[in-house]
Amino acid sequence: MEMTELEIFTQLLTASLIIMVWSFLYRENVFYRIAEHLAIGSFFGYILYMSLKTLYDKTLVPLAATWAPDLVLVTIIGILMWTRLVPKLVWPSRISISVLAGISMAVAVTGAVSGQIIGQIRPMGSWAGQDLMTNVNNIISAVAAFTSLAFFTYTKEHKGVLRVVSRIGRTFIMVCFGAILGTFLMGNLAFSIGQIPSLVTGYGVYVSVAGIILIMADLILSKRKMERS
Amino acid sequence: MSEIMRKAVVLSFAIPALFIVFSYYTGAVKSEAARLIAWPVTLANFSIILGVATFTRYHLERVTKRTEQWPFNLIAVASFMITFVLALVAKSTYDYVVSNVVIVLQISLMSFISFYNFTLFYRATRVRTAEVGLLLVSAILVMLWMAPVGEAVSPAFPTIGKWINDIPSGGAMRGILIGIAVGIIGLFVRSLIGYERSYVGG
Amino acid sequence: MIASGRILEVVVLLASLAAMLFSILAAKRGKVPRIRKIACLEALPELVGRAAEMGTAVHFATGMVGLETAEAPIVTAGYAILGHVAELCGKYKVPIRYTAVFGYNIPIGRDLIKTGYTSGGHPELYRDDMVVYAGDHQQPYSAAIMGYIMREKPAANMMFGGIKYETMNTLGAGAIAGCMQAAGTPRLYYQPFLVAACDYAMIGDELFAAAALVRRKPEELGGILGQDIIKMIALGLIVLAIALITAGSDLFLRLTRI
Amino acid sequence: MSPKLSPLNQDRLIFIVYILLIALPSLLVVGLPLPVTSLAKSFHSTIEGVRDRGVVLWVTDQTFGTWVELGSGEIAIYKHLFSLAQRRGIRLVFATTYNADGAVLSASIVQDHIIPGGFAKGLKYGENWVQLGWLPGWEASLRGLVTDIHKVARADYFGTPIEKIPMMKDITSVKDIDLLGHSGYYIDEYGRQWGGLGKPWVVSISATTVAMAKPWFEKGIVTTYLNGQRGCAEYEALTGYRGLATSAMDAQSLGHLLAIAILIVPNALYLARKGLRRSNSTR
Repeated sequence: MEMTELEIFTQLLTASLIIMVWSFLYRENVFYRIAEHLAIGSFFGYILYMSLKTLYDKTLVPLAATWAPDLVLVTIIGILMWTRLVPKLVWPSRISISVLAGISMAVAVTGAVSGQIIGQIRPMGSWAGQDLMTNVNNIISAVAAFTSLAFFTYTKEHKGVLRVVSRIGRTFIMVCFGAILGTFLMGNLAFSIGQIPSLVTGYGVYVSVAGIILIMADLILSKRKMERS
Repeated sequence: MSEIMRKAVVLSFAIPALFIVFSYYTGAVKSEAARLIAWPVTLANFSIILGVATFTRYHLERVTKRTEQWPFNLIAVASFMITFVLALVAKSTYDYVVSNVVIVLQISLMSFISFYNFTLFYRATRVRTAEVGLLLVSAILVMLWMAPVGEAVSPAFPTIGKWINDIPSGGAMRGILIGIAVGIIGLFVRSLIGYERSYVGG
Repeated sequence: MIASGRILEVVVLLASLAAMLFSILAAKRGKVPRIRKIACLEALPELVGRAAEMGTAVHFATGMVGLETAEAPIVTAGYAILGHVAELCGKYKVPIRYTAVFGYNIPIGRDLIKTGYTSGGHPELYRDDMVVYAGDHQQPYSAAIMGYIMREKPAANMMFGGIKYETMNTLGAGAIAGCMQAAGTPRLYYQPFLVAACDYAMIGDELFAAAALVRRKPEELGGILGQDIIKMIALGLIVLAIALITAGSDLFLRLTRI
Repeated sequence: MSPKLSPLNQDRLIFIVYILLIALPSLLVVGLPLPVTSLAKSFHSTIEGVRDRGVVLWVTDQTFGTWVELGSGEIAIYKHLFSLAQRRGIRLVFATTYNADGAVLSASIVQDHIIPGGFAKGLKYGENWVQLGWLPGWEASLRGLVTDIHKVARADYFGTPIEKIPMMKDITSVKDIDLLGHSGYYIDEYGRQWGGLGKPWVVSISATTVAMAKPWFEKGIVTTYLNGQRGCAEYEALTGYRGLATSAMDAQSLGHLLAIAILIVPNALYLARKGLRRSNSTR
C-alpha cells in the first residue's frame, strides 16, 4: 500500500515525539525539554479552547436565548474572579472561590455520608448464613473494616486492646495496599505498551534507531569524559 | 484578612453549601440545587483566564530577559498561541494537531508511570518486616490474578488473587473509606464555622 | 420532610455535627485532647531544613484534583499543608516553588505562600513567580514538575492534596533526582505508591488530621477528637449492621434504602 | 542485578529490559492463552439482556490517558450497542461528564468506527441514538443524568436544543432508562450517584480501579465490570470485534512477570545472603 506524504510525516512525528519524551528515562536532555515545553504550550491551547467553548455553549448561549437568573449570577461571580488580575483588588475573587468551594464541599459531604459511610456499611454480610465459606469471608471482611478504621484514631494512645486492634488493622491495610499495587500494574503498563507499535513499525523504526544511536553516542562520550577527569 | 473579609468569605461559603445540604436531605428545591451544583465547573472555566495571564507573563518575561532557558519558554508560548489560533481559524489542522501532537504527547508522558512502577518496586520493597512481606505476597498473588499468564500457569492463582482482593483487601478498604468520609465531614464542619479558610489563601 | 431512605444519613450527619461542635467547645473551655503524632507532619521541618542546608528549594504540589469537584475537601487539606510548609520555608529562608494546575490555584497559592512567609518572619523573600502555572491539564503539569525536579534538583519534593496519576511520575523522577519526598492523600488508589516512593507518607485520613493540626489551636485539636467520636459512631454502626443482618433482620437495609 | 552498577544504571537496565520485553510481542507472535472470565461473560449478557426498545445510558468518561487501556474495548462496546439498536430497536444515549476528552473520543468512535463500519445503517441520529457531549460537572452531571436529563443537558454535542431531539421526549430520568453504563478511570463518583437506583449498571473500568470497585461490585451495586485492558480483550473475544486490547495481552503478561521477578529476585538474593552469613557465623 502506497503511503501519502502526510502519513509518512505523521508516523515520523509520532515516533519522534515518543522518543523525545522517553529519552528522559536515560537522562534529562534538550529533546525532552523541547517536548516538555511543547506539551505545556499545546495542551494549554487545547484546554483554553475547550474551556472557552464550553463556557460559550453551556453558559453564554443559553443565557442569550432565555432569561436564567442562575446563569446571570454564575457569570457575574465568574467574572469577579478576574479582578485578581488587578494587583490591589483581592476580595472579589475570594468571594468567588468561597462560593466554588462551598458548593463542591457540600456535594462532597452528602456523598461521603451516603456513599462512603452508609454505603460501605450497608453491604456487610451475615455471619450466620447458609454457606459456611461466605460466613467466614464475611467475618474476615468485617474484621478488616473494623480494625482498619480503628487504626485511624488519633486521640487515644494505641495501648492495650486498641494496640492489638490497630496492629491487626495495619496488617489488613498492608494486604490492601499490596492488592492495589497488583491491580495498578495493568493500567500502568498499558500506556507504554500502546506506544510500542508506533516505534517498531513503519517509518517509526528509523526514529527509534536514531534515538538508540544518539543515546549510545552520549554514553560513550560521557564515559570518555569521566575517564579523562 | 480583615474581620469583614473573613465573615464575607465564610458566609459565601456557607450559604450555598447549606442550601445544597438542605435540598439533598429534604428533597425540596431540587432543581435549584441541581443548577447550583453545576456552578463550580463554570467558575473553574472562568478561572482559566487567570491562568492565561500568569502563563504568558511568566514565559514572555523569561524570553525578553533572555534567561538561560529562554528558547524553551519561547516554544511554550508559541505552541500555546499556535494551537489556540488554529482552533479558531483552521479546524482541520487543529484536529490534526490534537490527535498527533497533543494526544501522542499525553500518552507518552503518562507512560513514565509504567517505567517507574518497576524502579519503585525494585527500590522500595525490601522485606524488612513481616508486614512488608505480606504486602509483597498480596501484590504478587493479585498480579497473577490480573495477568492472563497467571491462569495459564495454575487455575488456583485467579481464585486466590481474587479472594485477597475481595475479602481482606476489600474489607480494609471499607474501613479506610469510612475514615476518609469522617475526615471530609470534619473539614466541612471546620469550614462552616470558619476555621478552615485555606481555599482563599489562609 | 426527610427524603425517603435518607433518615439514617441525616442521623449520622447530625450526630457528627454534634460531636464536632461538642468537642470543639470542650477544647475551647480548656479540655484539650492529646493527639497522637503524625510522623509525616513531624518530618516536614526536617525536609525544609535539609533544603536550607543544601541551599536549594522546596517543591510543592497539591495535585490534579480540582476545587470544583466533589473532592474539594481533599484539595483544601492540601492547601492547609502548603500554608504550613510556606511558613516553615519563611522561617528557614528557603525558596518554595508551587506548581499550580488550575487558574484559581494561582491566587490561592500566592496568598498562602505570602501569608506563610509573613508568619515565618521573612515576607521580603516572597516573589510572585514562586507560583508557576502549568496549564490546566495533567500531563503538562507532570512534565513541568519532572523537568523542574531533574534540572533544579530541589532537596525536598512534597505533594499533598488530591493527587492523581501525575504523582507517580513526579515521585519517580524525584527518587532518581535524590529528593527527600513527602506526600499524602486520602485518595486510596495512590496511597500504596506514596508509601513505596516517599520517605514520609500520610495515608488514610491523616491528611485531614494534619490539616487541622498545623494550626496548633486548641479548638482545632478538639475537632480531631470530634472526628474520632464520629469514627466510634461508625464502628458502632458496623457492629449494629452486622448484628441485625446476622439476626436475620433487614431493618438496616430498610432504613438506608435509596 | 549486579551490585556494581550505580543506582542510575540499575534503573536504566530495568527500563531497557522492560522495553525489550514489551516490544517482543510486536516483533514475533508469543501467543499466551487468554481465558475468558465470568465477569466478561456476564457483562456481555447484561447488555444483551436489555429489553427490546429499551434505553441505554452510556457515559464515556475516558480521557486520552485511559484510552490506551480501554479504548479498543470502548469501540467494541459501541459496536455491540449499535448492533443491538439495529436488531432490537434499543435506543442509546451517550454522554460525558468527567472532562472534554470523553466527548471528543465518543464522537470520534461514532465518526471513525460506527458509521464507516456500517453499524449505524438503518439508524437515525436523534431517534435511535443521541450524543449529549460533555456535561461539565462530573458528579453533579451524573446526578442530573438520573434525575432530570433535560436540565443537565440543555443541548446535545452538536448544539441542537434537547427539546428538538425526538427520542429525548420520553427519556427524562432514570425511570426511562433500562441500563446504566460508564467507562473510565473512576467509580466512587458514579457509585455515590447511581448506586441504589435499582437499575443494572455495567462498568468498563481501568484495572487500576478494580481493587477499589470491589465495595461497589459486591451486593450488586455494580452489576458487572470489565477488568481493564484484559477485560476488554475478553469482551472483544466474546463480541468478535477484536482490536488493540487483544494484541496487547502478551505484552501485559510479560510485563507482569517482570514485575513479579523484580519483587522476588532481589529479596530472595538478600535473604539468601543473610542466611549464608548466619550459617557462616554459626560455623
